[in-house]
Amino acid sequence: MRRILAIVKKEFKQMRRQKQTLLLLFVVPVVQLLIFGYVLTTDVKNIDLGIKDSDKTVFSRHLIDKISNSGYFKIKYVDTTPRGVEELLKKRKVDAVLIIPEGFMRKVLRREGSQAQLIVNAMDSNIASIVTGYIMRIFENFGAGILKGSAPAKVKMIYTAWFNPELKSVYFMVPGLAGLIITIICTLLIGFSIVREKETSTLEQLSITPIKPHELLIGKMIPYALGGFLSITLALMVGKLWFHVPMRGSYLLLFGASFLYILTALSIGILIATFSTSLLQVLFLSWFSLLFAIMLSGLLIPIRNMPKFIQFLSNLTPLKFYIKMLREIFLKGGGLNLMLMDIAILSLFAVVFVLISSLLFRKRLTA
Amino acid sequence: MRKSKAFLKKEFLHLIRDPKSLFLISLLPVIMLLFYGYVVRMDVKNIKFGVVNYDHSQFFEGLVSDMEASSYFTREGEFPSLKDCEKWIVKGKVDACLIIPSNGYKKLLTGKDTEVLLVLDGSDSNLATTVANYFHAFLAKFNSKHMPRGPEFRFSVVNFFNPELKSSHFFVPGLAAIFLMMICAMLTSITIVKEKEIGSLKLLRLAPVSPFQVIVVKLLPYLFLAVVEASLIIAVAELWFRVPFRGSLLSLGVSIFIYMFAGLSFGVFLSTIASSQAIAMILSLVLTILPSVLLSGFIFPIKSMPVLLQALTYIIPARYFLIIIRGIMLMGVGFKEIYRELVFLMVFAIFFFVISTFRLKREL
Amino acid sequence: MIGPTGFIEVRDITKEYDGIIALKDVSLTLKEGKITGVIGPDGAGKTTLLEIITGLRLPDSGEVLIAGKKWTEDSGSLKRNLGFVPQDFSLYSDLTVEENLFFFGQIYGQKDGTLREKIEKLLDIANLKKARKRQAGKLSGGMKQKLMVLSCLIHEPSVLVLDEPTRGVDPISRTELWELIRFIKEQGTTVILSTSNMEEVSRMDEVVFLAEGRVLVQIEVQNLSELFPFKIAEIKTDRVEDLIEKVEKLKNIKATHVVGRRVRAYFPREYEKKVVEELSQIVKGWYPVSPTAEDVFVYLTGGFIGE
Amino acid sequence: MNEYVVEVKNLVKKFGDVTAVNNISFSVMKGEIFGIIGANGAGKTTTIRMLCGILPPTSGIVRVSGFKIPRESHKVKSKIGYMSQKFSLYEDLTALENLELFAALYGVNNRDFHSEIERLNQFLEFKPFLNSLVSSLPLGWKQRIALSCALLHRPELIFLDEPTSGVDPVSRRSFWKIIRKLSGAGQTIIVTTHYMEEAEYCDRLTIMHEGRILALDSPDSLKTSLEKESMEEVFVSLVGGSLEEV
Repeated sequence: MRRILAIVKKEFKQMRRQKQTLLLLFVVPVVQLLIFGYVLTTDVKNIDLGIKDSDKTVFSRHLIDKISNSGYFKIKYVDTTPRGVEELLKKRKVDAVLIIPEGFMRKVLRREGSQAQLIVNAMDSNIASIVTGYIMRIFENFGAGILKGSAPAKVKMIYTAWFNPELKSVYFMVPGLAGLIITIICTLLIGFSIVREKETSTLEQLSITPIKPHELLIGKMIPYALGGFLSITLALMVGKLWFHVPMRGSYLLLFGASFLYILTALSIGILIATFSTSLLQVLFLSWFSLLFAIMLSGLLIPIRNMPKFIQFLSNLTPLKFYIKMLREIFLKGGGLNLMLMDIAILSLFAVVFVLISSLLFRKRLTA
Repeated sequence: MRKSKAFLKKEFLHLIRDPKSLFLISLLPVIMLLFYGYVVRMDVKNIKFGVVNYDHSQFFEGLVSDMEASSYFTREGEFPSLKDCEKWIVKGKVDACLIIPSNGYKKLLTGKDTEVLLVLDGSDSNLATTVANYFHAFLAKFNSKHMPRGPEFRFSVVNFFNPELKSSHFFVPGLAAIFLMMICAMLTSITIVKEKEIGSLKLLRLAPVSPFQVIVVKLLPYLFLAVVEASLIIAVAELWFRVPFRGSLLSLGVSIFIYMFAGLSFGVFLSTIASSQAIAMILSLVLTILPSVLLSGFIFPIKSMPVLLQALTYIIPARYFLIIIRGIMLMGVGFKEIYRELVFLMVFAIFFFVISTFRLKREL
Repeated sequence: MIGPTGFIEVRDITKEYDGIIALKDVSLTLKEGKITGVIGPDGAGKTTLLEIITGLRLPDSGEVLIAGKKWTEDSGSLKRNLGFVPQDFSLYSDLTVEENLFFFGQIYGQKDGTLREKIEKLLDIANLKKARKRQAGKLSGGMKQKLMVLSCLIHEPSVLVLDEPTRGVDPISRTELWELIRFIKEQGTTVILSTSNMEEVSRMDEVVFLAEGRVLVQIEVQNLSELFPFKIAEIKTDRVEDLIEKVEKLKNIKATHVVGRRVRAYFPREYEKKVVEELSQIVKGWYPVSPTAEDVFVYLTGGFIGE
Repeated sequence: MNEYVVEVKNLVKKFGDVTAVNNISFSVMKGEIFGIIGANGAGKTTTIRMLCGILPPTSGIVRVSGFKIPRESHKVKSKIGYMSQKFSLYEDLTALENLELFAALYGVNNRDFHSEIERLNQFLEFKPFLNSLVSSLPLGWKQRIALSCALLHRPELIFLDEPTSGVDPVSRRSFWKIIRKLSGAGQTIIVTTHYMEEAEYCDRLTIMHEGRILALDSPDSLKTSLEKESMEEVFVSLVGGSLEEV
């Protein structure tokens, strides 16, 4: 116990003296969250919409006002034929063009079956479908307004989004990013600290003292686990206070899950360090494992869209389960009963990684 | 010239002597391309939905089975009430729940609209938005098929350049921008810093060769490697993912070359500030690869970012290259439309090339 | 071309790094065709001095003249006539012995034909012929060190500078390295090298003692003992501690030093007679020894005053 | 006086196909300064690591302070001190913080720690530097702090791995003076080095080459028996005979 405490004290002193560690612990979570919170959004805004209004009636102008007021579009009046649109799109003057034909409104009211045309740059399929969706909704509302009783009955949709009625992507991103930040901090910091001790051969010096490998590991993990808790708290505070992400679940559950995940992330860091002899290798391996985690954890990209094999692979990244839990706790206010399975999986990960890393660490220490 | 040849030979020997790395460097991007080409998909399939049908008419049964038939939606179950479905939504077992009101069909028959309610799981906002859009589009089609035609306020959609709305067409060329940056900036900075670390750069400085020569010759093998890489990536994009290629190979070749030059120059620049390979790697991660992924418009639309971050994107080469490569491959643009981007990349490349030659001369 | 004298002049050089003085008012004149050693512990400023001489670093003040030429004026021809083995230099480990030598020859613009001959000769001298096809990374420590020296000799410099060439090298490789260095000197090349190993002084023509960025002394090796004002008596004993106690009580003994089971007693020359008398009262046999380079260095850095 | 602190019999260590230590035997007496001399890769470090109990031997018998290695390695650890050539201290901690750390690891309690600091300070005179960061200390002082860390728990046996490389001669002389005092007080010292000047300071030494022991005796006897002037010549004649550059 005394020996563990001695290592803990030492690590804290070193953390205090190493500016880059402090930077990683305090500044990185906040900055990362602020930048990523804004960047990592697939919300589409400021779409450059070219409008060719050949109708030039009060109605068409009213329709354009509606579009312009929706907040998604920047309207540019263009004078073009459908054929000329391609040129506009190529030059990136506009993202889409809405062509309202001559006599459009008149023909619609007389049931002569005229329609407007929306030409979208569909290079980015995601943006294309979102733009189409926006315009469609505006048209429907507008049509309902002017056609009133004269239109045939149809099935209409209203929707409500639970947990996030405004569908803000920041609500979705912040808990995920918090998970990512913990991964970066816990894995990298402990990996660096162990390899630094290898490089300066203080690790060898320690191995000659009566300290046992598990004592050394526990002593090393405690400070970085606390650092992990600190930075996740910081990240979540930014999420709550700056981005106003709601916190609906229990803090106890949140920290319990975080504890399990931090343990796993630290073990992965230790594992990486036992395989590396230089900072460069640690960096390379952690970057690789991080990339894997980012891509397959569902942080950014929905797992369901991936091929079955890759979906199966995604179960190998603990981050997936942690992020899932964070999102459920934050947004859905999910309780323990909802995530028993996830907790079990995360615990399994924690136990397996702690065991493997400590075994390998012990082996490397005495060979 | 003789000296340059000696250099070149040495650099190639380095590459050959380390077949493992060479293999990794040249094949990894292709493997990753295949991998991420499938992983990075923003279009959603298999939306899982539950149904609460209070209406029970054949008409709405038809609506549900039409939904299932559309390949976008998968029905997970029917529930007697929303309350029964709630748990499924909270657990994430369904993405949405469709609620059809009682007497919905009767209402339609009397000429009135029927509103169905779609309850979405908003915790994944991206998914929810997409689901709402898809459902909307589905309804529009459904209405025009099954309901009597009347006065309609409609528009038709033309999806230019990507009529099937395949997201791989958008992402696969984008990945080229990132991999090329990775090879050019990261590898060159690491290899130059390595010479710093083993001390041989001091000898090179003492030898009667100019820093300009040192840089150019150190870059050539990686330029070569990057060209191979670029061809492989384009080939995979064309043959495997069937990304259309509408522009000219020449303009793409020239653009890739200029982009690689920009990446290499920046890599050399990084090597003049980094003191160890680890630092070179961190710098190239933070200063080239992360911005290339996040701030270039690779996945996340620049237009939706706050103004300050948008301003930042203007100094990121990948931003320009994405415009170029997507423009050439998907839109078939020529030099006329992309010359401004090319000029920027040139300026960027020359700026850092000059600075690093200067720094290398002074510092080493 | 470096002129016929080939000497190196270092004038009033001062160099600071972030407010820490690495060199302070260093002035030296180094003779052509000699082996000059820069001796001092780690941190004395040896590397900085050598890098300034080779033009890799610019001094804050002062200047270096090689054969009357300054680095700032004629770096091209100076570069061609200088060879430098940096302390941190460790070859391209993935290239073979030959490839390394070829590369360094070629960047000095040498033609392949003559280069091949030269490499042949150098490999022969350094006894590395059998290892020519081996990758440098797979050589033993001593062989690597020799190869490093060779790669800086390939363009036949008239001045060769080596920064701690014998650091971490075992005695056999060290002997071989010194044979190589001696051979280089016999070709008329001026050699400047640094070391923290005082034992190597005897192999040099001239030494410069450096401590804390200052030159303590520059002197020809054969005159070294003239600097030392003490005489040394060495006594063999099995009971070191008892003997020291006795010897240190003697009034004229300035210092003692123990090497294994031998006690060395230092006393001023002028008291030789008295000391001889006193010593013969407490010990049976002793004999005079001459001072080592380490003795001189310790004396110059004030190590005897404290004792 | 003829009490053996270290006994090694037929010790072998193989790493895969490579035999790093090839059937060596020696004993070290209490209070002795015992040297292990050899080139890089001669097997010095491997031997030391086995003696410290951090590397299990392939075969052979090792006894340190009466304990069998590797079975009783954990008991040995508190009996030995170790100082390596790199002075493996934490550069970003102060000298005192380093000392405190190692005291805690060796289970030295607080009161003993302070009296021990006083005792060590008497001959190592490190007090003025206790609160400086190790990274800011000159090499000679790092060496003293590293030695103090190895001595805090009053080990019976001290391993010094190339203890004076790069250190200035004045520091080196006072360092060896301290080592002599320790040995005089009954502590046993094992030194590895490839510096021949350090070889001369040993009571007895063994010359290792390619995992084998080529000679084992006092420096003076080695010189007399081989009729050589210096240890360097002794080494060259012993090792050189078996060495052919490839």
